Amino acid sequence: MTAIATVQNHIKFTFPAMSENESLARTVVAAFVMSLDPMLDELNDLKTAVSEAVTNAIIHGYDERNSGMIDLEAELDGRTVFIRITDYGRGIHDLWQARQPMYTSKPDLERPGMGFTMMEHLMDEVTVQSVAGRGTTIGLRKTISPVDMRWH
Amino acid sequence: MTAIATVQNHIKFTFPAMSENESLARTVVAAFVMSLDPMLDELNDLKTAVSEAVTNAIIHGYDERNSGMIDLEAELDGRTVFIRITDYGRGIHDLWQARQPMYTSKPDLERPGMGFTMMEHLMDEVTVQSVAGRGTTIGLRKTISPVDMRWH
Amino acid sequence: MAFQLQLDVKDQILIVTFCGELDHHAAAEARQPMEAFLSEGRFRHVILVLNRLDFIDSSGIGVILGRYKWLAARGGKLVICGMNAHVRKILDVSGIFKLIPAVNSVPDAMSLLEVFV
Amino acid sequence: MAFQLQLDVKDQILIVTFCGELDHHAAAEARQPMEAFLSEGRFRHVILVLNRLDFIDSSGIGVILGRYKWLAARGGKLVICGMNAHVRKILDVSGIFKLIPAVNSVPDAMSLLEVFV
Ligand SMILES: Nc1ncnc2c1ncn2[C@@H]1O[C@H](COP(=O)(O)OP(=O)(O)O)[C@@H](O)[C@H]1O
Ligand SMILES: Nc1ncnc2c1ncn2[C@@H]1O[C@H](COP(=O)(O)OP(=O)(O)O)[C@@H](O)[C@H]1O
Repeated sequence: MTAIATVQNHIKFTFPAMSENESLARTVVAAFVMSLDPMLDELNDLKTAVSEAVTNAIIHGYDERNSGMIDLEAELDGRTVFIRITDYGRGIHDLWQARQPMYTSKPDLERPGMGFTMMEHLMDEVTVQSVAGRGTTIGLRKTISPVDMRWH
Repeated sequence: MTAIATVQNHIKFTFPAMSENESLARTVVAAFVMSLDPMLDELNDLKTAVSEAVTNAIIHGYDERNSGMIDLEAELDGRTVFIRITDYGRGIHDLWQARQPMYTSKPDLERPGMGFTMMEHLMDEVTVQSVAGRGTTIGLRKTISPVDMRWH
Repeated sequence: MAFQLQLDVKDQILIVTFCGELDHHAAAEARQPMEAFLSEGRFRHVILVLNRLDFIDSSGIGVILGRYKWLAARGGKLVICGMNAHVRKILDVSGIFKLIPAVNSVPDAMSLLEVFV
Repeated sequence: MAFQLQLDVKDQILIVTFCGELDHHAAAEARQPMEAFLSEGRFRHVILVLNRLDFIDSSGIGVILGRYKWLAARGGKLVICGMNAHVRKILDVSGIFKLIPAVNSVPDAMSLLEVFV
């Protein structure tokens, strides 16, 4: 198997905001980046960040009503992965507060308020676009290490 | 783990018509039906039928130009899986001929002309909608056996 | 892939093993049986075995923190043992090790808890 | 998951092992090395080992049929050996066993070909 140096690929995956679909979203992203032959660690970073964003859309965006759709878009540019997770739910009214470590609007649900902290820690870049009452788009970016630069 | 008797779920997966994405499409469908706890045999039937339809969209619908998008929609209704694979390519001008075993319009590519035969053999129902110059939608239906009716 | 939980009892200590993927969807499946057992009041301390856990995210951290707080409020201890590299990283980022000790094996966890039993 | 091919030589017979998933994307990777070897003209017969093949669809059938026709036109034989249940089912549906014999092991395939060497 030869690893292709520059791959252009972009997918869109739309699914209902149900917790059953959290693992499905992780699987889709994992399969999407497989052509880059990522390290297990990089794969887990991506899966975790996607899990955080999708979970937030379900719990916060749609208040766990099991209705509403989530769009997951993923794009490859060379070895850089761009992911956008969009919900059309309540939106975030105070972005600064939302990104504070340990802040959660739902402490009663045992939310630790660490979703954004995780995403920021695991990704190269995290962007948030949100309009109150209209929805939220989380952008994730991560570059996968070149295969021939790894230690064996 | 309890298997949920009736699940309602419906996803849409859009991807470029590149052969790299054939395995991605199979993985998405496999992950989608996992909640039904299908038998390995049933899972492989679904993966193969999806592979046939997606491959046809790439080779015949878009003539392997590596451009054009494919939509894969999947829906669960109880234990029945509905899948629709749509391309916006050349379309099929003679549906009856296309479904004949061993017929292929591309014998030079070592196509065995068995895609439709496989789909029909592995699925409960296969439907084809096609408009010349506009594209093709393949519909697949299969019911997954109830978990408690299996031999152990 | 899916989440599974195993409960064992040893010397009045509840040993809970998490297997598979602990995300928001699995959180209820992890929380409920632990809550049911603990609220009976027979166990003061819990060892959480994570070496068969493949995946965790912040929802899983919430489940662990929730049990930690419940126990702490009743004078109980929680000890974590065994983790793959991914789980260790996520727990590390969460800062949970400032509250909850982590050891390598169940016997290590037992001897850590011995002084409290 | 991805496709891999292994080539071995035994008593002037080319033994080809397919591993992973043989779909339309992998077809070129399966076809080219076999074509290159066969067109050298050193081998008349081929044993195709499929016990490490996880997935096949009609594009994979096309690859096997293509090699079969090439060999048949030159008086060569193709024998298939070892298959999981899925691969056997797809090959069965394709009707390929009417043209190509299938046996359980490489030694069985060798003895089948012995009369032709
Ligand atoms: N998609 C979203 N829609 C609406 N609000 C959100 C969304 N994502 C995050 N938030 C808000 O940001 C807060 C912090 O998010 P996060 O750091 O993931 O913590 P947690 O999910 O544990 O609450 C949430 O409690 C919520 O108020
Ligand atoms: N999505 C499609 N768009 C256009 N033509 C198609 C499509 N799918 C199938 N066909 C036509 O139907 C024929 C038979 O298809 P199939 O049984 O899958 O055999 P094969 O793919 O091996 O040619 C193809 O050769 C092609 O002419």
